[in-house]
Parts: sequence; C-alpha cells; structure tokens
Amino acid sequence: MSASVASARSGRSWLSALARWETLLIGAIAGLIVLGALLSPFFLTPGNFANLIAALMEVAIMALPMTLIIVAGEIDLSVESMAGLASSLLGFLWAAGVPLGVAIPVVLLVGALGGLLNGLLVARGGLPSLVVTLGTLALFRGLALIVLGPRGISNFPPAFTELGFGHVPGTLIPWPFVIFLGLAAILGIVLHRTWIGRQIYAIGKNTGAARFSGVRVVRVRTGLFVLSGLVAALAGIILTSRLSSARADAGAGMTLTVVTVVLLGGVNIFGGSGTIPGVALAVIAVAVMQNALRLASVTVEVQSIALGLLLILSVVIPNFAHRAKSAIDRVRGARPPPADSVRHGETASW
Amino acid sequence: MADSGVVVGPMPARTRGQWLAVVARQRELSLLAIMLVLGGLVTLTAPQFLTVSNLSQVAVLAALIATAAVGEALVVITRNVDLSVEATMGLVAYCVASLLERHALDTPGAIAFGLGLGLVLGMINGVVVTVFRVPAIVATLGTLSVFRGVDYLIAGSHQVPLAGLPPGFTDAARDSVLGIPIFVLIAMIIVVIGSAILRWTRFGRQLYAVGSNPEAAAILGIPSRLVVFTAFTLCGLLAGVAGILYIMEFGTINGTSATGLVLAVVAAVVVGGVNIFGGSGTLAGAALGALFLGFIANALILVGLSQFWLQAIYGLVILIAVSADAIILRRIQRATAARRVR
Amino acid sequence: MTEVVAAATQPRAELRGISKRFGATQALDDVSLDLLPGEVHALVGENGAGKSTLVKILAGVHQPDSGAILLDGEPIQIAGPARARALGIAVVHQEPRLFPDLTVAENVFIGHAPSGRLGTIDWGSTRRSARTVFDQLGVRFDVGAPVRGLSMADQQLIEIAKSLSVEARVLILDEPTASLSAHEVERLFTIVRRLRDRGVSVLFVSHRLDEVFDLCDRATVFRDGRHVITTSTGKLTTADLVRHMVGRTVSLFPKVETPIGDVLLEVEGLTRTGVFRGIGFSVRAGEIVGFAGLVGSGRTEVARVLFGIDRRDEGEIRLGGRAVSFASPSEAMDAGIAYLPEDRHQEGLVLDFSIAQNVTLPILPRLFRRLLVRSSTERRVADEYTKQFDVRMTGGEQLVGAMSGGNQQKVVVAKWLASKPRVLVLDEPTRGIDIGAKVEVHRIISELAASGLGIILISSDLPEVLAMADRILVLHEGRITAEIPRARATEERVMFAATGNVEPLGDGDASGGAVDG
Amino acid sequence: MKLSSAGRTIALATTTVMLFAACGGGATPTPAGSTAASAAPGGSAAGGPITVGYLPKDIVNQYFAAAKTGMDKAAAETAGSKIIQVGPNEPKADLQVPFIKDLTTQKVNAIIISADGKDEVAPDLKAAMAAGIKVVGFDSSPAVGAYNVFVNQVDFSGVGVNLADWACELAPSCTGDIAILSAAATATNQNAWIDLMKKTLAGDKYKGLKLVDTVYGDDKPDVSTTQAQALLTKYPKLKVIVAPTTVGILAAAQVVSQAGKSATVKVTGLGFPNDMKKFVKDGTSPVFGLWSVPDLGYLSYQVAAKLISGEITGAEGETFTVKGLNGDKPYTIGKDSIVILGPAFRFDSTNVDQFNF
Repeated sequence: MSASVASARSGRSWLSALARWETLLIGAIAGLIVLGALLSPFFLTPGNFANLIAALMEVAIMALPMTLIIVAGEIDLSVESMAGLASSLLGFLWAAGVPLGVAIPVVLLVGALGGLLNGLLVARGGLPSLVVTLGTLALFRGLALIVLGPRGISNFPPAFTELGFGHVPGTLIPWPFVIFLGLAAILGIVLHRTWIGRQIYAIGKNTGAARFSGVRVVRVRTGLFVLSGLVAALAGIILTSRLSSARADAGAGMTLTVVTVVLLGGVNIFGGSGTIPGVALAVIAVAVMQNALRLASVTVEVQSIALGLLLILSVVIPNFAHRAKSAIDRVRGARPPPADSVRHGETASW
Repeated sequence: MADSGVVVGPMPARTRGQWLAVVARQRELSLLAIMLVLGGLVTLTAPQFLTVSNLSQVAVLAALIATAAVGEALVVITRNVDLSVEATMGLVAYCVASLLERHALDTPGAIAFGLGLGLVLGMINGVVVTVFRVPAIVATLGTLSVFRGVDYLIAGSHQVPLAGLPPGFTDAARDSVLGIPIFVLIAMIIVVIGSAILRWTRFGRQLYAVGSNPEAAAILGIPSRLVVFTAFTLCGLLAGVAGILYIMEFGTINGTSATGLVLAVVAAVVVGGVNIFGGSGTLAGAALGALFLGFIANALILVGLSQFWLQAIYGLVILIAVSADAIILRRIQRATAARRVR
Repeated sequence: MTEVVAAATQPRAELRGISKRFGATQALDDVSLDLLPGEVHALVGENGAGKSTLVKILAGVHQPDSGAILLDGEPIQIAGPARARALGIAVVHQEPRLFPDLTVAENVFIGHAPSGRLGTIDWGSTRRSARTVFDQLGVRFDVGAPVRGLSMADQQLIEIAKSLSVEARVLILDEPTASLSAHEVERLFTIVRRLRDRGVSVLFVSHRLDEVFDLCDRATVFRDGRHVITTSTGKLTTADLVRHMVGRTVSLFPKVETPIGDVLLEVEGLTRTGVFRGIGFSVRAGEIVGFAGLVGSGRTEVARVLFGIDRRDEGEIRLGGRAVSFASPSEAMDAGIAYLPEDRHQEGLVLDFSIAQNVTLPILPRLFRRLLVRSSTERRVADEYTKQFDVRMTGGEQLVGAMSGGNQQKVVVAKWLASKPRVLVLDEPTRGIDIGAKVEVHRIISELAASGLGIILISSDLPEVLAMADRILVLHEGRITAEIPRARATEERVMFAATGNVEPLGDGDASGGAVDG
Repeated sequence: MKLSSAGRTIALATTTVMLFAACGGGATPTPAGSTAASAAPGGSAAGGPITVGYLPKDIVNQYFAAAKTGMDKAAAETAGSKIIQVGPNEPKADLQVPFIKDLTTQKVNAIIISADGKDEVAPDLKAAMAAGIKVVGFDSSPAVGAYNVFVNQVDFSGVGVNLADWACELAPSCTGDIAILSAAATATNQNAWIDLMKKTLAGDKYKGLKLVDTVYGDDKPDVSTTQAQALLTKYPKLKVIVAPTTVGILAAAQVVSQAGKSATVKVTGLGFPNDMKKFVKDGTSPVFGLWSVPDLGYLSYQVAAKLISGEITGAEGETFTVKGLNGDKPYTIGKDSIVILGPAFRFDSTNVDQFNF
C-alpha cells in the first residue's frame, strides 16, 4: 500500500498502471528465463545464476541512488567517472602503502565530496544537472587518470578481492549481490516508507509546491547527489575488488547502462514517479537477457541493439497506456491526471 | 512602471537588464577573446603553437566537431537533445568507407549515400520523439546503442584502411583554398547557411519559438512536432557530413570509429552558449565552442601537460561555461526584479 | 442609441446556442452572444461563469460541443488559433504568452512577420512596424530587446500590440487591464475607442465594473455557464450588474466580529530592492488585515519575504515581539507563519498526491519523528482538518487533482492549518472558486480569526477585502499608499490609493472597483 | 495523424534496412595466407573433436580476426571441432570477465584468451581451470598461474631490442629525438615492450637516441592519429615514431606521409604488411616488424588441443612440434609455461610484398 501511495503514480489508476508495469517486468524476466533455457543447455545451471548477476553488480548498485535522483527530477551522469576515480584513488593509496582500512574510508569520503560538488552546483547554484554532471563526468575521469596514470595496481590482499569475487559461504550468492540487496532494502524503505521519500516525490512532481510546503528542496537535492557520489565510489571499490585491479578507466561507459536500467524500471525521466522494486526487477531482467544472449553466443552488437530498443519501448508502452487511459477518463467525465511523460515528451528535453 | 510623464518609457532596470542580456549574448566574442589571450601565453612557452601547420590542424579537427555541434545546436534550441550523433557519425563513416573500399559506389555516389543515411537516422530520432512522444534524452540514448550496435554488426572486425579508399579521397582534410583548410570552409559554409536560415526564415524563428515557450508556440498554431522533427532530421544530416569528414580526416575506419565523441559535441554546444533548456543560442557559438575545446586540447599537449589532464580540463571548461550563463541570467533577472515575471 | 445600432446593422460576429462541457463540469450551457460592428461589448460574470471558455472558443483553442458561430452572417469553423487570426479574430489573453528569448518586435509579429524577397523575414520593416504599433499605443519600447525579464505590464502591452498588428475585425480583450496602471488603462481605452470607431467589434472581458461602464456600449452577463442578460450599459447600475452576476442580492461575507488581541506580527521598513520599499504594518491576534492593490503592486512579494521565500534587503520582522529572519519557508513555518500561495496548481498543491498526502506534506517531520510514515496517522490528521471545512471527497485517498477548485482550496487551507500557525497569510484565497465555496472559505477565515489567529488577506476582490478586513493596507508600486480602518473603507478610497496619483475613476455612487479577482 | 505517422515509420524502417544492407558485406575478415598455410594439413591436433572458446581483447580489432583465421584452419583439421568466438566491443577487462564465466558455464574444452588486463581476468580463469578447462593465453598474457600455457608471439626482450634497433637504424646516424605511440595506457604487453625497449635504449649503442615522449592512442585510429599529429607539432626535431601496435603504426605512418614529412620523420614498430606496404614504398616506414598472426592463432589452437589430449601439461621443459611452424623443429615450454612462436619478423622493401595479412 505505502509503496503505492509513495509510488506517486497518480492514484489508483496509476497504481494499477504501475502494478501492470512491474508485473510486465516479472513477465519479461520469466520469458527471458524460458528463452535462455531454450537457447542454451547451460542456462539453468546453478553456477550460471551466480554469474548472471555478477557482471552487472556495479551498475545495479549505482542504479539505486540514480533512481532517487531521477525521481527528484534530476540526473547524475558522473557516476561512472566517480567509480573510476574511486578505483584509481584506492589503487594509488594502496600502492603508496596506505592500509585498506584507511584507504577505503578516504575513497568513500572523496566520493561523497564529489557528489557534494554536483549537489551544490545543481541544488544551490540552480544549474541544469544534465550539464553539470556532464562536466563532472569528464572532470572525475580526468582526475582518475591524473591520480593513477597508465598504471594498473593489482597486488591487493585476497581478503579484499574476496569481497568482489567471492560468494557467501556455502552458497553461490556473490557478495556484491548481498550489498545490492541491502542497499536496495534501505533505499527502498527511505523512498517508499519515510517522509524523506515523500518529500523526494513531492519535489519531483511539483518543486514549487514542495518548496512552499516547507520541504528543504536544496538540502534534499544536495543530499541525493552526495548519496549518489558515495555509492558510486562504493561501486568503484567493488569493481576494483571484483577485478582485483585498480585502473583509471574502471567503469567507463557504465552510466548509459545505469540510466537505461533505471528507466526500464519504470522511472519517469522527468521525475515524480518510479519505484525501487521496479528498478531492482529491471536489473534482473537486463542481467538475465545479457547472460542468455551471451550463452547463446549472440554477439554483443545484438545485445546493445536489444537494450536500446527496450529503453525506447519502456517509455512508448506506458505513454500509449496513459493516452488510452485518459481517453477513457474523458469519456467517464473525470479529470484526466496530469500526463507527465506524454506532455513533456513534446516540449521538454529531459 | 513609471506612471508620471506622458509616455511610458523603458525603466532603467530594464535597460540594465538589456545591457547584461547583450553581454550574455556575446558568448562568441568572449570565447574569441579568451582564445587570443591563451594563444599568446601558449606561444610563449611553445613557439610551434603559432605555426600554420599546427593551427590548421587544430582548426581542421575542430571543424569536424563543429559540423556535428551545429546539428546538435539545432536540436538543443528546440528544447531537445540528441545523444546519438556519435553513433550516426560512426555508422555513416563506416558505411561510406566500406562502399568505397568495395567499389560499390563511386566517390560522389558514396558521399550522397552517406548524407542520405545520416538524414534517415535523424528522421528515425525525429519520429521516435515526435510521433511516439519519447523524451529526447531517452529516445536518443536508445538510438545511440541501436545505431552503434548496427555499426558493430555491419563492420565486425573489419577495418577499412587508408589504402582501401580511392586515392586522393582524404586529401580534402589537408588541402586548403586561399590558405583556409577545406574542412574549415565547409564548416563555415554550414554555419553561415544555418545561421541565415535561423535568422531569416519562418522555420528558423519557429525553432526558437518552440524552444522558448512551447505552450505559446502551440497557441500560435506553430507545428511544434514538425519543427522538432525537422531539427532532428537536419541534425542527422549534419552528423552524416561529420561522418564523411571523419573518414577524410582519419583514413582508417572500423566499428569503433567516432566512439565517445558525443561528449565533445554536447560540450561544444554548451560552451558555445546554447541554452540547454532551449530557445536561445547561435550556431556560430556552437562552432566556436568546438574550436575552443580543440584549441584547449592542443594547447595543453603543447605546453607539455600529459593527455591525462585533458579530460579534467574539459570538465572544468563545461562547468565554468554553464555557471557563467547562470550568473549572467540571474543578474538580468535581479536587475529587472522590479516587475517579476510570474 | 446602441439599440438602434443593434437593430439596424447585422452583427459582425454571432454565437448561437453554444455549449461546452469539460469532464464533469458544464462550462457553457446554450449561450448566445452577438457583437455589432463598432461596439465595445462587455462580458462580465463571476469566475467559472464561462467567460474564458467562450473567449477560448472564439480564439479557436476549444471547439464548442454544440451551437453555431457566424461571422458577418457566414457560419464558420474556428479550427485553431491560426484560423482565428486568419479570420481577423484577435485575442489579448490575460496571461501574456510571449517568447522570452525573442525580441519585442518579433513577439509582436511572430506568425505574420513582414517578409522581403525570397519570403525571408524583413527585420527592418518588422522593427519599423513594431515601433508604429507602439506609437499608436503611446508607449516607447526598445523593440530590439528580448522579452526575457520584462514586467508583466510590459508583456501585457506587447500582447495588445500583437493584436493591433493584425488588422483585427473582432478584438477580444480578456481582462487586459488586470496588470496595467491607470495611465496605461487610459491609453488602452483611447486605442480601443479608436478601433471601435474604425468599425472593429470589441469583446471586453473585465472584472472592473467601473471600466465596463466607462468603456462599453452593451454588457452581457454570464452566470454558471448560462447567459443571464444582455443590455445597454446605460440601463444598468453597478448594483444590478452584481445582482445579475451573483444571482441574488448577496451578503457574501459572514464577518464574525471578534475581539482584537495582542500584536503577533510587526513589520518595519521592509524593503526588497526594486520590488517594494519601506513596508511597515502590524497584525494582531484575531485581526484580519487586508492587502489591496493592483496585480504587481507588491502584495504577494511582501508575503513571499514574510514566508522566507525571498530575501529582504532592509527592514525588520518581529514575531511575538522577537526579531526573526527566515532563510526558508520551513523556518517560517516553524516560527508559526503559514502562507497560502496565490497559484494553487503551481505552488499550493501536488495535484497527483492524495488529499492526505497533501495535507501532511508541510508537517511530515513533526508528524513522524521516527522517519517512517504511517498512513493511518496520515489519514487521521487529514480527516481531522478536512472535516472542519467539509471538503467534499471520496476519501483521504482521493487525488486532489480530481477535485473542484473550491475543494482544492479547502484542502490547501486544511494543509496549512495542520501546521498550527499563529499568523496566516492568504493570497487570493477565493480566486477561481464558485460562489458556494467562496462563502464557506469566508466563513472559515472568520472562524480562524475568531480562534485567535492573525490573518493577512491578500485579494483583488475588493468587496471581499472590504467585508472581511478589520484594516486595509493599499499597496501601489511597492509602497503602502494608504491604511484604511474598516469603518472608513470604501471602494473609492481603496481604488484611489491603489491607482496611485490619479483621480478616482467613475462617479461616486456607481462606485467602481472589482467585484472579484 | 496516427495512420500517416505509422506509414511514415514503416517507410523509414524499410529505407533504413535497405541502406544497411547496402553497407553490409564489408565484414569479411582480412584473408590470411600464412606460412603455415603451405604446411601439409592433418596437423598434430591429437584426439577427437574439441570445442574451444576464443576470447580476444575485443572483436573489432582485425588483429584478432587474423589470428582466428589460423585457429579456424587448425580446427578444420579435426572434423567436428569448433571454435566459439566471444568478446567485448572495446578492449576493457571488466567487459571481458563475464565471457570467461559464460565459457566456463558452457564447459568448453579450452579457452584461448588475449587478456585485457592480466590480473582482472585471473580469478575467473583460475576458476575455469579448476573446472577442468584448459586455458591458453596468447598475445597478451593473463597473470602467471591463471593459464596452462601462454603462447608468446615473440620473445618480449627480443621485441624490446628490435624496436630499439629499428629506431636506431632509421634515425640518421642513430641520433635524435624519438617518441613512442602506444595503445591503451593500461595494455599489458604494450607496457612490457616499452619497458624493455627503454632498458635497451640505456645501452651505449643507443646513447644518441633521446626518448622524448610516450603517448597513448588507445588502439583507436582517431585517437592515435591525433596523438601522432601532436607529436609532430610538439617535437619539430622528431626523427622516429615507434608504435608497437598495429593500429598506432598505421595511424602514425598516415599522419607523417600526409604531413609530407616522410623524409625527415620515420615510423617503425609492429604492423600488418598489408597496412604498411604503401608506407614502406614511400619511405615513411622502411622497416617494421610483426610475426605471422595467423600462425600465432594456429599455434595457440594446437597447444590447446595438445593440453586437452594430455600430450602436454604445460610444465616447464616439455617439448612438442607443430607441423609447418618453427621449421617443424620442436617448441620448448619455458619458464612460467611460456611458448614462444619465434622471433619477430622484420619487414622491409625486400620482402613486404610477399606477405598478405
């Protein structure tokens, strides 16, 4: 219920629409699993399900704060570079003999600071987040290269690499997946059960009204960017651990996938609607699809084509659903709910 | 509003607002000024900066980006964005190159084909945005990976080497007329024609109108969707041109050609002073933005800064540019706060 | 005399039995109206009477569900705005709809810019013709400057210039004077009369009855989407007109006399550069202080500073004797100030939040100290406050977006009372809500005052202010030009102060002023 | 509107498909007539049909396409054997890892991999080996212990010396500025060669040569071109550009010859004869080297086959022969289970025309 209220689609109609969207995703996952099983005899092996998620973990983790940011009507393109900066900084510190117990907190702090930079420029400076984070996308990557240069730092202690590569003892569940679930649970509760989440939706739906209602818009937005930076740094650490190597180019190109996954999760690019469960399902759907296609030795080209089409469809389908619905409403004589994406689709850029 | 007096004259606040607005609209000049100053400083430490060969090299590379940036600007002015330009460039580049290599078409034919392909890809974006009502950022994010995927699919691991291209095909990248590199001429022509269209044709003004106030545009009966569609189509066409220039510039073409260029293109547009929320900005600005970034890159390498610094500086330039816009705009509004527009 | 004209000449434009329905609400119900060549025809009525719907139909924005439109006796379809312009029907909208990034000249001529050779736009003549248009208006403009940052009034003038630029046969003025100073109004009227004498038919939609009598030959009254009467203005008094509009001789305003308590809010020398200067007043417990003045006179701006949205440049605000300064609305709320914004949809409500969610939005942190939102609590609080004002709803889960304006406004009030304020600032609380709801809102306001709140009532609805307020502050050009105690408050006095340094309009008894905002 | 737009969409779709169809067909990998091609078929791939997973750095670089032609030929020698090629679009380790996992899941008999990063791929390769899959590294080595055998195209130190020697030979009287144009800043083998080259340059013989800069072209034609241009501008006195990457050397040679500096600036390094013929002739790049990439693929496959059949285990000191390679003389598995294909082959005007890959 609260998920539905907080889910902030407009009311029952949208609640049902949302339900439809998430059931749609579940259906898609089921379909993909069947497909995978048909495509490859190895798909349904237990080991494979461990692999299936592993490849996408960093993306999945970064997608969670991205969900909150987009719901609040902003976007953060800089996450992949922050992950890279985290990786290369960690490597740099480790190579310089700093114990990981110190290095990791430092890296996380840097992540938070980077997020703060984004947050201040966007929330306080009132600059468009698309451009700001485009700038920091380049800035953070540049810093990563400056810090570590061409080197790749590897000799990390096994205990550390276990974090990214190992499994929960006695199971095939990779640790990063556990981290993902934990984070998803926390942010899910924050977004759907607490008044902070309520305020995030309010900002995303009607910043003016939120501000006039005493919501500390600047503070919330800034906070979200800090969170995003922090989690991106965490993802960078996990990536470093999983590949047992720190490099300046770590995570390059991940932002596209992150945003894609979030939008596939049914989050409205213009803010105001979307749920963590939806995004989590989208993560799984994408992971399954990629894995199935790989096992069927379908080349990566086809995968990127498929992903692109999926992304577009994820907007087209609800749009048409909405138009159909508001048509019905008009007949019924009720006031059609504000047609977010439909309206913006023509006018706004993002 | 001053009631005294027979006629209502412009308020001082308004004139000051205008003055600032004028400054704000002089992005082109400020960019040129900065480049002159920096150029001087760089020349002190690296004399070879101020050589014809170097400057023309910078200009040629910038012209390539500028061509794409002009297209991007058209779309951004309408309050949209096209993230798929780089994919369009790459796809056109590979298709044209491979057609030439296989002698499937003669040079003019292949070029015409490339332009046509760019046009069609642009139309696809246009349809997805205006017919299927997909927000531009999402739509072009999608087509980015679709187009790129098709590019990989077609190219596979094949690479069209310089040798595969008809002799003299790539000369355009080096030759110059009256001392001006052909690439620069092409970019200039595009900017001039484009600017003329924006300034003097109905379509051009509608472009700004749609970006400036979509609701008002609708009430005026301006065909917003058609305008946006056309903008995307032209953007695709120009990306196609850029793709062909890309072949001439780099000679060797494979599936990865032009990856990562979208950052440079959008950066050029932003640095060029085109408002990311649409309605304002000039094509000359976008082109100069491209030149500015290329200029910075070249200068950095020449003063001996490792290429690792490049990205960081790029980022800073973008942040500075967008902050400057905001500050000036705020000044204007503050100056005219006497009558807040609600 | 106008009757003779009416009888003699064929109407320029004629609407017959027009009906239009939006969802549940019947905006227009079989209304008819005729515009004679060379007349200025007033269209008056309460908000929601259907005036703007009719205007939109003539502008081609809406299509009537039934009925016919005739132009010079020819039945016509006004398919869209462009078509309307082509037919010579020009509309000056209340809200300027301009392009901030384009120049003044271009805004005037957009859509029909003079084109030179090769069909390109001829900027030279565009600017020249723009200047001539503004010369007609008697206004000087830098036609080469962008519109961005121009004041509401200036933009309004550009809107009017726009309609002058097309040789309009039917000119529709939809509350064009709402944000114009008296001087500009006079200018406008001169121009309108000039156009009328040229044979243009003018439909003049206004709330300012003084203007109706001043300018118009005939007047048509709508009420609740129905045609009430069309008659010569010579045959009418303000009183008749109001009666026709409201449908009964109403005492709209059940003001409850309440004892005035101690000073709650004191403001001294409050200044925001370029917006308002040296504002000083006080509000006592149980007192209703009315803020009157034309749109743009700075009333809302003062409120925004009080509520911590905008910064003040000078001056002091004391709440309960203690000097305060708010960096944000939340701080103002915590201190006990609540502000009902003017624009319900942009600032008042989150339309696709439920009623409960809207009511609790300002108090979430107080309501749920342990972060977790319990919807049961939420609904309880919402019910508690919505009941007071018997908001008609299907339940706390209902989306406010799907409610009538009046009920929405009640939700906003409920929302703000939930934050238990000491001083309540109401900005146009009855704009755009039907009579019934209006009466209720007035009742609520009185009760709140009675319960010891200090209330600031910002309203363009003069009778409302006169009836409700214990004291009336009149603002003009960002300064307080008069402070009128209830006893001495009349529409003339207020209008006199509100329009600054000009003679009061209209004659004494048929007093002017607005009936509603 | 709807109909027309639908129509428009369909029209668009069809046009596009047709356009793409026109571009297609370029995908045919470069033909490879290697020295092994002349060898008698029925090589020494003992045992029955096998399935080998081939995981190059990326599937775009034609270098790996050329290597695959060698593998295909070897696989063709045993009926029923097949090669599954998988891989990312760009040479990035984190993109390469999932494919190792999947190949492991698919229980292929062996994995032949060119590592994007030696440590990144190690854990999963070890897991694969633990699952009984033979791992053969080639071209770019995984971490030691994460493969059964690494087939080295060439003796690294040898290449280091070669690069230095060619630079010395091309620089007038072995003096002047030289610069390196590498691939990705993080590429294992590139960095190894560069280090060894630097060591060699320390030698007395080369004291005239001054290594002024090392830049990275990321194995992308455009980036490499820009970097090469920058080198020319930045170092007017530059004599030689050394590019130990097939993408880099081509870009550099194009830049130099198009800048009309072929007389003063020379380009050497590692490149494909087909790419470089033109520049050998116009004097831009009189000398460069490479090994027979198809042969490298051929050998890698044979090693995989022998590991599967148990003919070799990858232990140091083991020997084996592959018909048509190394003059049919036996290969010896060296330290860290490394097998070396042979010395880098030197191409110049005398022989470049005899090769086609």
